[in-house]
Amino acid sequence: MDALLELWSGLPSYVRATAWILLVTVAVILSVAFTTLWERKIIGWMQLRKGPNRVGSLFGLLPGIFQPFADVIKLLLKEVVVPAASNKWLFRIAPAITLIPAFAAWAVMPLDPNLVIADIDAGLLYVLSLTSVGVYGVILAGWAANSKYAFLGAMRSAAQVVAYEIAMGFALVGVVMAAGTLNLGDIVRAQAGGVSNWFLIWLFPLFVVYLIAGVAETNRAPFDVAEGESEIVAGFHVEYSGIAFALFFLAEYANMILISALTAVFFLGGWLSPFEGVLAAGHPLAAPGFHWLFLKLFFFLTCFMWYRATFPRYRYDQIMRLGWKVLIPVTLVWIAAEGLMVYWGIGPWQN
Amino acid sequence: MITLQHMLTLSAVLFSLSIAGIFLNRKNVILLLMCIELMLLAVNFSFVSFSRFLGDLDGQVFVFFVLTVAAAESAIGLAILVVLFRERRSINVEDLDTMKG
Amino acid sequence: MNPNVLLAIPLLPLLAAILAGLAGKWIGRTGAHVVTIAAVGASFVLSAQIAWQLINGEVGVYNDTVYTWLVSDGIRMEVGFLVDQLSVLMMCVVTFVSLCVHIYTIGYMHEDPGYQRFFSYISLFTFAMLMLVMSNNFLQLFFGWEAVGVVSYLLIGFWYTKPSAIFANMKAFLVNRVGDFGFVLGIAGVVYYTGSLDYRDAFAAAPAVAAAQFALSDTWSVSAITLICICLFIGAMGKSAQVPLHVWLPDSMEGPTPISALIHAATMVTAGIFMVARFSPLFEHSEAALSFVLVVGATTALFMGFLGIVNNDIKRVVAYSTLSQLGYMTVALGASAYGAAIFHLMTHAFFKALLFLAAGSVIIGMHHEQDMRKMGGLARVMPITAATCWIGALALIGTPFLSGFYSKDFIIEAVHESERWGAGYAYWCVLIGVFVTAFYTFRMVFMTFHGAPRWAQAEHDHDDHGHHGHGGTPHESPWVVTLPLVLLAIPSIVIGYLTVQPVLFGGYFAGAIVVLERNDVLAELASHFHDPASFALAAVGHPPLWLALGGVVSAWYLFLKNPAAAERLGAAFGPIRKLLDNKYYFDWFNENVLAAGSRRLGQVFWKAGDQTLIDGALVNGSANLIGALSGVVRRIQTGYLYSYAFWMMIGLAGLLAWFLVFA
Amino acid sequence: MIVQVLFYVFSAILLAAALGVIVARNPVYSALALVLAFFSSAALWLLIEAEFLAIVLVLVYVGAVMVLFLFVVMMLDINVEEIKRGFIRYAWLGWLTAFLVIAQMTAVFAVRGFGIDTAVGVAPQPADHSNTRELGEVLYTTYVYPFELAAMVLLVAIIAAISLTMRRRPGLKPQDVAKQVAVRREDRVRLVKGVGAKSDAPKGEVP
Repeated sequence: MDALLELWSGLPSYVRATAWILLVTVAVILSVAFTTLWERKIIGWMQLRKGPNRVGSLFGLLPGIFQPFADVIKLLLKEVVVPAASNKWLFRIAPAITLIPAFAAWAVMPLDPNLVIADIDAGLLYVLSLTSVGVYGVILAGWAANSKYAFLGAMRSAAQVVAYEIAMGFALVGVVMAAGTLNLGDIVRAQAGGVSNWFLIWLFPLFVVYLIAGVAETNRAPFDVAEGESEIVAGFHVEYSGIAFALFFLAEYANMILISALTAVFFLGGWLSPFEGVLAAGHPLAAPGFHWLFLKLFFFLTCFMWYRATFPRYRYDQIMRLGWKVLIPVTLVWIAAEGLMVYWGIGPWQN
Repeated sequence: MITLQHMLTLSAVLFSLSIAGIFLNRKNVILLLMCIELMLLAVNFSFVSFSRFLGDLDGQVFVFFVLTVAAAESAIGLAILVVLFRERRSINVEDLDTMKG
Repeated sequence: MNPNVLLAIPLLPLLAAILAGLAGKWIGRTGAHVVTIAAVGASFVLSAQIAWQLINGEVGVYNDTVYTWLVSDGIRMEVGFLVDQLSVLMMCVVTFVSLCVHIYTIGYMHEDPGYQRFFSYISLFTFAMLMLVMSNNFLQLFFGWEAVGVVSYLLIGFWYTKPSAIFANMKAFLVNRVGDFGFVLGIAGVVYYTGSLDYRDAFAAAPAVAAAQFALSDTWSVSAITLICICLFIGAMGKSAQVPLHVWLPDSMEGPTPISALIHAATMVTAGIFMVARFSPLFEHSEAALSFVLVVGATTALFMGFLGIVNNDIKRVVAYSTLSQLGYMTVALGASAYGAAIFHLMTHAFFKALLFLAAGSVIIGMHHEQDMRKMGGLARVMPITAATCWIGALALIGTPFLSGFYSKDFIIEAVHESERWGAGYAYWCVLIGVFVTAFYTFRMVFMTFHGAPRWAQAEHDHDDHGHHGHGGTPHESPWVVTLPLVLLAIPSIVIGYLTVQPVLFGGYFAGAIVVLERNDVLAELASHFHDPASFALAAVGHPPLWLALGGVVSAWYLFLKNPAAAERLGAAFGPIRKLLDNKYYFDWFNENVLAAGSRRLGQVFWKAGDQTLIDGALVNGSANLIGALSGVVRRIQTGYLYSYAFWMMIGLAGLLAWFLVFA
Repeated sequence: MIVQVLFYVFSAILLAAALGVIVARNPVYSALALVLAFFSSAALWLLIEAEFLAIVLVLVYVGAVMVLFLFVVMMLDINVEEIKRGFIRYAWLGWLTAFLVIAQMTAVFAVRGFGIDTAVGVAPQPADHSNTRELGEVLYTTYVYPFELAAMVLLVAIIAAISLTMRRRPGLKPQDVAKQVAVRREDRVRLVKGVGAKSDAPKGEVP
């Protein structure tokens, strides 16, 4: 094992970095695949019906486990239809652009106390700017398709994303004030010392706003007016088919996973264990690790799906109103309150 | 190894490209705004490189402020453009010559 | 001396003038001349009485303010009288001559429509002259000075329908104004230094002013007293027609003869001489001023005489003789012989008025014919006029025992004695002047009264003046005309003999005229003058008598004996003759150089200066410039956004270039 | 070595993008070219270790401004072909001036170098150095007032943009959720005693 280890450490740094990047990407892609399955399963159960269980089962244990692979293969085999008057080049680039933020953000994600692909100190800013890049994919997809529906859907979702991006930004400002640093790893370490130190408790309104903004960012659940099937058929990726559509699908779920991971990192203490203060320090359960992050991430993911199953769709102007007139004021108020708390030294800032 | 010379020539070329852009563009007001953004980018470029190579942080602070002003400027520019378009149904520079002396 | 009497003397003629002038229509022609003659007669009687009292010492010199008109910034402007020997003498001369002219005018103007107007003018003139003579401050002197000028203007232009009269009176007035300009500067100088208009302060401050230097410019300063005196004398030159400003006198003959006699012979022209004599205390302190007076006087005396020789108009010859005699008086003043000047002034007033009136009577006789070439042999027809004219002529050329001799001879002697700069030149001018005076005077007498009668051919064009001539042949004037001639002839003969002793050497002017010891030439003359008779007999030894005699004989020969010789002589001196005919081109100079020059200057200022420069360049020019400029700039405002950006870039490039090159 | 290569690569992309902005036929393409330009200049800034500004550049420009541009460009249906008509005629003048300004700018530096030696590179920042921290310190101490002013400028921009383009369509009946929520029973229902056939309450009187 240690031979393997010193072989590993012998490799040049960028090789190791690329190895990790590959690992994380593959992990994310696989998780996306299983998330699609898990979502259909969850919604099925919530609607008292079974999810997909036909496609293969691992010795009868896990029916439908290969459903995602079946879908992917189906999409791969489908023909990518390019509309006539659309600008070919942009039409093909758009799906790739939507993918960029989803995967690039994992670079700064603190997976493990000492495992971060890129430990840059402006991590949070990096994440924010990436989300803003995501908007381009949507706009270009809508515009390049050269169809009214696609264009309108794209405009709508773009406006929505831009609006909620601001709310998310302000929420993160609250987190930065609490943590005192932009580096995600440090933010998680700032929440060390038991559940009571998690930002979830002290920045609860910001947490709620972040969560809602996160859902809106990914055009999911109550805010999925863009590809609202009943009104504008399937939003900006209506003209896409085949692998292009698959990419959009991939991007959407990757974004979902990313947002839930970020929520976990910012508000639930990332890889910190909930039992930290409760159990003795040495206790295996109290030890921080990736598994805690995974559990929290998984929890939020299911919440996403849960929203989709329960909430009716918001009308577009209501989304806008919520975004601009409710969330942003709430964050501003809470940042001011948090400012006072920091100034008077209440809560996690006793020292 | 990147020197100040490289950065400054790059910024100069960018600046003059944007100037050319402004001249060459006979038609489109939006392109004009973009060229202005480009010009501001060139200016920021030289600010950052000067601040970095002379070790004085003020340059970067100034870039920060240039960014805010540029954002404000483009926002208002586009707003005006929109109002103009509503008024004149076209933003072709040729049509907007009512200020002719 | 009772101030009311003094007031009456000038105011009576004024009253008469107003009555005759404004109420002329109601009081009629006889009423007008009765009123005026009564007024002037009364003032003559009063002045004679005052003169008598003053001379006998019953009354002292009177020098007081009668009425204060205005006090401004410390300077008191008032009407006041200074009656001393000098002014009393002048008063008597003025009023007497004025009386004679009043009487004479009855005859001369009896069929003229402006009869009342003429009488009111001449009594107005008398009022003005009296105010001038009797004043005790500069303001009143100046008032008289100007009033006299105005009245002479009115009188010269009396026949305002004649364009030449209008031209003459305008010319007289303007030339006088030029003189008055200097005069006012002189008065201003005095006021500047003494701070008061009164004579007493001026005379008291004279020595102080003499020391002062007046800075004309920061580098060039002139003795104050010289400047003031010269300025005052310029006034006198204007009024008494000295050389450069004499041009108006010959032309003033356009006026009726009585006024020529009164104004342009006896009184007004002497105002200048009187003024210089009055200001002797000022002039004495300035050698330069006196030399200037001397030279001007001498020049006038000699050169005006020459003009008399060539002129054919009887009145103009007499006018030139007045000019020349005025030159003599100025020479006397210049030689500090103020007494002699005033004495000559008095005697000259009488015989010159006589000559003028005689000429007037000749003109009436010849039905307004003034050209001597059309006269001749009038002695037989007009015996009284001829006789009085002979007396006047003899007095004028200075024949011993007559008045002219005493005054003129003393002037010549005085100049001879004086060591002042220019006295030599003056002496020679004056001497030659005697011959010239004799020559032209007797040329006039022989041409008019003796020789072949040339008035026969004049028969057919005699009424060119529009007057209805009565009868073709010349005739003797009525008694109204001849009486004044006789009245004036008597003093022309005796006045000189009677008054020379007391006036010149009896210290008559002691109070009025101040003469410094070193300049007192009269005192030296007094040493070898015992009595008028012996002086007259001694004249034989002095050159002037022979010169006069020579003048008469040559006039006799050239104009009676052998007129052809006169023509030949005239032709011989061609260029000089031409020069004299054109009166030394003075008139030409004034009209073409001064008048035309200033018109042309005005033209230049108007055309070049005002129109092209100011209107053209500055006003319209700048407007057009702005218009043109904006025309150019307007083209830049194309309205297109890119062109604005383009110009911005050009500006940027320019700025960078400037920054590279200069900063 | 890699840095040099990266520099040339990114500056090449930057210049190509800038050229693209000018030459692009369709305004959308020029907008995208501009986005690309911003990205490459952000990368260049990262190369000279001004990472805070690089990220802010991306965040501000790419995130907000260019989105705005794209919105406007796409919304206003600009007929593209007619726009490019008079393009070529002024080309030489544009390039001439551009070249002139380039020459002058470099000359400015050559002539009046202000004594700065431009050829020298600069040592990389120490490992623990944080550009963001440094900027934060400077920004919130010496430049507090300008910072507040910048905030004011942005506020003004927001208000101006909204007031310019806000169009309230008349006749809209938006649901005011707050009012809907705040409705009480009494507002909607009123109990009226004995209305029945024979009561004397006036007909048709409805609250």
